[in-house]
Amino acid sequence: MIHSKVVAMILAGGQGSRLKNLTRKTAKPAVHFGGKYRIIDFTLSNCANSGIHSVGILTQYQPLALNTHIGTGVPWDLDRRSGGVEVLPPYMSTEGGRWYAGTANAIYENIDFIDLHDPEYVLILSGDHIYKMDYREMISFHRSTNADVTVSVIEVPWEEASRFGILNTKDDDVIYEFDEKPAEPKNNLASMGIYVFNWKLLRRYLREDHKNKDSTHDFGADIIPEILRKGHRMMAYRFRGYWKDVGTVESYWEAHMDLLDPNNELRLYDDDWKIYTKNLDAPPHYISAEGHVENSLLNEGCVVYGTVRNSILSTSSVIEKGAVVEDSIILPYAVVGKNAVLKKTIVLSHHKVAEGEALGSDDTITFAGTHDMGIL
Amino acid sequence: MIHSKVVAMILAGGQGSRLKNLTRKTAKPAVHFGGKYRIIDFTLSNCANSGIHSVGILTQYQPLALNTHIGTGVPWDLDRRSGGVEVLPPYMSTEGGRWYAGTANAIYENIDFIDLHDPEYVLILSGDHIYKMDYREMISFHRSTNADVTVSVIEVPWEEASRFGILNTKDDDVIYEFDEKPAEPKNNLASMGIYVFNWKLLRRYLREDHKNKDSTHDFGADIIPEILRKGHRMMAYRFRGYWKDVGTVESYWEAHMDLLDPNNELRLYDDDWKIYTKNLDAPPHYISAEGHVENSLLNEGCVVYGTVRNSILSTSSVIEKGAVVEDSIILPYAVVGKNAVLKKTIVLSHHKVAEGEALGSDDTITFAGTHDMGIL
Amino acid sequence: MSINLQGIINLGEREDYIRELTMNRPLATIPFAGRYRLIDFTLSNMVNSGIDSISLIVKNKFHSLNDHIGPGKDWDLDRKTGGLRILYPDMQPDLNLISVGDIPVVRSNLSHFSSIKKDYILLTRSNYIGNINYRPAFEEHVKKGSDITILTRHIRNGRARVELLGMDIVQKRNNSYTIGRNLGNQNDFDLSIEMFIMKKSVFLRIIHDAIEEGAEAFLKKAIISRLGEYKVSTYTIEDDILPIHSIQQYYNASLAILDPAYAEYLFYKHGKIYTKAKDAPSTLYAAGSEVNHSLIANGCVIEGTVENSIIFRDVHIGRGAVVRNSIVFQDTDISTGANLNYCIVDKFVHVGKGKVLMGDGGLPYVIKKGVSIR
Amino acid sequence: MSINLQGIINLGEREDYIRELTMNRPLATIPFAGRYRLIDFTLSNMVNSGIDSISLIVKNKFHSLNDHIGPGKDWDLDRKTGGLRILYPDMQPDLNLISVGDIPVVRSNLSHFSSIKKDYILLTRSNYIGNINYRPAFEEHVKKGSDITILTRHIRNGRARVELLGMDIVQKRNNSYTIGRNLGNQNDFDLSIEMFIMKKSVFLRIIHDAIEEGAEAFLKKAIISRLGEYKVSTYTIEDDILPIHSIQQYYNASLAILDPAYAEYLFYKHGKIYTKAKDAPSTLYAAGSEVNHSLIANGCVIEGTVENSIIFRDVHIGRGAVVRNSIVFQDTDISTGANLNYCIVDKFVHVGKGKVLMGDGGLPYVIKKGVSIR
Repeated sequence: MIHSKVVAMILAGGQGSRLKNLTRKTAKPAVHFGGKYRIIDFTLSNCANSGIHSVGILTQYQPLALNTHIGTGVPWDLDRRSGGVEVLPPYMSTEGGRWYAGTANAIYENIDFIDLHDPEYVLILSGDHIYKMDYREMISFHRSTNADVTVSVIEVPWEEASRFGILNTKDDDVIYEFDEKPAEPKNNLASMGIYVFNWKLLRRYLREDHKNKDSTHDFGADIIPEILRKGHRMMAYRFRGYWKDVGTVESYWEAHMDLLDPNNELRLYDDDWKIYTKNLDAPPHYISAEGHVENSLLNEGCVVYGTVRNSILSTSSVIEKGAVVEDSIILPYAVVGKNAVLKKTIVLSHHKVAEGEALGSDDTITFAGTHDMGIL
Repeated sequence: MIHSKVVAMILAGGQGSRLKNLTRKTAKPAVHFGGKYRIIDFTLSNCANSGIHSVGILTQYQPLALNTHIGTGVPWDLDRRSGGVEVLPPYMSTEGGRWYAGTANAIYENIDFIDLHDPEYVLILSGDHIYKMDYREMISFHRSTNADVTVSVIEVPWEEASRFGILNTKDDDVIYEFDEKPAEPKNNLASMGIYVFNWKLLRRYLREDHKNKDSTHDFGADIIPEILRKGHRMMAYRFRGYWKDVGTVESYWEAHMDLLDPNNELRLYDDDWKIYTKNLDAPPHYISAEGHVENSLLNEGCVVYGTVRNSILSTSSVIEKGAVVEDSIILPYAVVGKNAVLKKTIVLSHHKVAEGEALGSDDTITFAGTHDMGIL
Repeated sequence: MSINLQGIINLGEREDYIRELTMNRPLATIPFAGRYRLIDFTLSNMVNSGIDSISLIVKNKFHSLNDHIGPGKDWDLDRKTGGLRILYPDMQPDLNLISVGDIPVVRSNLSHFSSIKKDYILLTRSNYIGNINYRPAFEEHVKKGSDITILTRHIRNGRARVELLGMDIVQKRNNSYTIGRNLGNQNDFDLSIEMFIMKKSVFLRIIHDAIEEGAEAFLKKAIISRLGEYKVSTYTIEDDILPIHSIQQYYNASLAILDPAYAEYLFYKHGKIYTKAKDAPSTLYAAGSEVNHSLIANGCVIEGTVENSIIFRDVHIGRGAVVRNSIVFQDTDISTGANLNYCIVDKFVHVGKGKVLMGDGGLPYVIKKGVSIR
Repeated sequence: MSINLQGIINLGEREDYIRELTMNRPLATIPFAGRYRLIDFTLSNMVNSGIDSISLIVKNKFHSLNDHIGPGKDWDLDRKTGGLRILYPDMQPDLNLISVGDIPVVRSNLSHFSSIKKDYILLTRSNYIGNINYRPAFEEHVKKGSDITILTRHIRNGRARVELLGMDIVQKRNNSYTIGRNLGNQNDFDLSIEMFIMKKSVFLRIIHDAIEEGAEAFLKKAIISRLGEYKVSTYTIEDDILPIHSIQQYYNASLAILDPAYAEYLFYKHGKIYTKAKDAPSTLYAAGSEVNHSLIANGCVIEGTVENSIIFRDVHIGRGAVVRNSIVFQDTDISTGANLNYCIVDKFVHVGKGKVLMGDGGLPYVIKKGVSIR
């Protein structure tokens, strides 16, 4: 009920080199995902659906595709007179130019931007996760528990806990310790890299961290431990639902296969929490008389003359006559030539798989195409 | 009549240190001008009024005020689905990060952006000049003279020509030589830093220039001479009208005084070529019973209890009782306290001149305030 | 973050009070305070209170409204979901008739009202001037669990105030509220400012009942006559609010803005007032001009004398011209030596050289849009 | 850079041809081709031809149009100057009447037409489907210095084509053009596609003359009856254009899109066709689904069989259901085992389990919006 101003800052600066060919010419958040989206659409749509209208995107790596995708923010209703979505690259000041040195440094360099909105809370988000989350609930939780900082966590299987940043909590979900990839985890609550901070507090710690020459200027490694050390109240907010970091080619491919499960927890057909993206103005897709499609997702502008099984076809991709596509991801405007056979292959956007080419196998994920320009 | 795609690229990267206190925390194009504008509004409005809907702004220095000012581009009707206005900062690629090294380098780094629009012509503009110009006429001239490059020129008094970049022309306005600040000028046609290039040609020269280790990557110093050397057809387009580079405090102040001449050539009251700017949503200005204003410009939100002569009051500035303001420029949200006396003074935005303070003299331009944050 | 409250601005009410200024425009777009239209205040108050979804019930004279509002960008209401939605009357293809009152417009748009995503609605009109924060009233409404909250202003010593005659007053009898007309018999009373906060479900039931029963032509009447059926509260707005029900009230409210304290309240208190951007340049005060106690918009050229007046955008006051106690709308030209006192000059008027026009404080002289006095 | 041509789309024409689909919507917003409305083609063609200022003359049923177009962002027409302007009829406050024809709407908006900044206008309707570049016709119009250019399609062997009966044909007699009705007597003729390019001055004179003389109720008639007074040319459009004047033409034009070559022309030739973004997710083809020779929009879940059909957004085709030779509008549910042939199913329809609905290619069976067949 009470009006509180929240600014969301999306960390979208990483190169994401573990996504290999997908990110060679494109920032990770702008990588195509799920047939019609880009990875950042999930975070941006979460902001829009949560009623958060002031969003900064921190980026410094190959931003053209990201900029072109976001435009003025219309798809997310974030083309606002004040606030709205703004891409925040590094800049020069009288002291010279500085690239962002870490996640906390990227926020530090944009303190003026945040101050402009005079928010009570700042929500720190990551631009490369696939999930649906109502941030309002997390902020309500933060407020009702009188927290200084709230970290969103997800329960992971105990045997996998040592791969994550683990938050050790007391019974009432008060965090007392942050454990980065612990060899012997004391808890199975993994940080999702989503934080709510009281802005005044964060502002102070960012300034101190900036002066600290030993710091790597990272939220997980520096800011959170320091705030804990000083004894501030930090709460763990338990998230339940689908959440996936698509930072590797394997997890990227798995997340796509998850979408083929009609009962998948991401529930993309839910009209109450739509995922918005740039409209590419393509007509409905067409399946010819000889085309055959099963257990697959198709999108606008696709044309199918061949056979598609257990695959995702992105906007305006074409499967020519006699081609067989299985367990694969075809990115926008790609073409699979006549009689080509694909298995567990990611075809990069605008790439053309030659007539009769056979690619991929059950064992490993194959790329068709060397790099994705990301721009349509 | 013929549809031709033009992309305008506005060079707005300079720090503009000769504007002293005005640009300490603000990029030069975002400096307040003329009571309600910022310097770049003139160039942006020229684009909008010329029907050019794809505009890139190249900037790398303190861009927050500029970004906040431009927003999604609504004031200039440049909030477009495709095209519109986009701020283009430097970015990192797989080869690492690079700041813009010169005007030509800034365009080189954004070749992908320009290619996205697939233009026939690229219009290179400067973000720090005060003038009104219909670029359509220059492009028509470029086309009808079959030029490869057209440079907009203005006739300057012969005695001042050695302060400018001079273009030496044959009788038919074909340029055969570029002379930067010639000691003994052969001509009085000064370059306005406005160029029309056939994009394919410019693209080639930018790529060559990028490889050239001896180049400073500057349009005037490198690209233009090189294109001339190779014998391409370069035309001089003669501009007639008000044009002022406001790159120094003196010229900035003079340009303001020019506005007080009701017959000044800039003709801001001309409804057919409006200069657009961000709307600050202030009410009309108020002059109290004891206030007195003469030969001055006032703007929305101003409140005048004192005396104003021969001055420009910017949006929401306040002149308190007994204060006397003469030959001065008061920037937005500044306050001149009771009984203060100003002469030939620039009061920076949000600055408060203390009660009874006396500032300035006829001889020199005085600043009130150390730096302008530029943000409102 | 946005508020769970849908704004509904009803422009379908009777508006025959200010005929002089409403020939070609609805009440909602009467120019006010140098650069605004009346509706800007209601729209901006809603937006500043966090309301991001607003329905506008209109009945006629759409053009002026469309011109002013356009896609709604100036109020940040050009949204994909929510934003501003204009509800027109339906013209039956065969009948081509619409009937008296605003209920037919409501009926034509029933599906819109049913599809409102918010749980509460705020129903207002466009002719009350103030800088109002609706949040406290809304929070109180929710806290009390009321069906309907009537927003009021408390009036003291109102018996003597002629301008309040005929306006709506709220009274409580036998534990239930009524809204009737002020006949000047009471001294202390609660004035209804024709603003209601309701549960959406209650609003929907009232409009369905009203349409089915067919007894009322106007939405306000439909609500008033059903107050007894619901849990009703009142909420007293403390902010200053000026009703515009007559040309006299319009004139007085306009001149009230010349009080800097009132202007500070009206233009800034809970947020700014937004209006259509016109991109007018600075106003030029020529040497020899003399302006006192006046509000002047941008884009003017002032060469003469202006006193105790409101001057809209792009007005020219010629050398030696004198404008006193007057309101001059945009794009008007007052020529050299003309003399105006107690006038309201509509848009695009030309007052010729040396012309003298004198109204009276009690009955300002209105010069209609586009008139040329040579 | 923009073109010196104002688009005017007249939705005020008679539209009683397709009653089944126009109960609650104008002809302009009939769904077409899986995700579009008819008007999307005219709007997109104009935008792709460089026209950035468009007026829409509407007479009734505003709601559907407002819903679809909103602030015009999807066509990049949400502009400060120019952009899309909807021209409503004026409802006189006292009379509350509007009369027959579109001329009264034109009259209510005379000031808008006078204020058009372009020197030429393109007048069209919304019910011709094609991907049209208006530039060559416009350039020819300017080059020839014509007052009026009638855009036409040349028809060969037209005598046998029943669907062209009653449509407008252009003939030249004694050096002047006439437009009349096709009675099927001619074999080779020029069909008027109800698109005219005119000098703005000529357009203004025609509408002023028509209003002053009061002889015509419709704008098109006003132009046709004055052709003799002006310098008239014709221009033959070479692009394929399908008129939608009857439910039969609608059905045939829809199925024509299943030809990939035609679809390539219609959706891409001179630019894309824009429509309201609906943010529908991918369409899911379940194991066991069988879809052939069909156009399917996003957001569907297909578990059954679809052949030779057009399926709009957010449709569910249940397991074992069969849809053949049909057009299914958005948000419709075809339950398990249902069987449809030669049907046009409007929005929000529910076809229950095992239901069989059979129309005919010559007379498709139309199931109205919101109907539930249990």
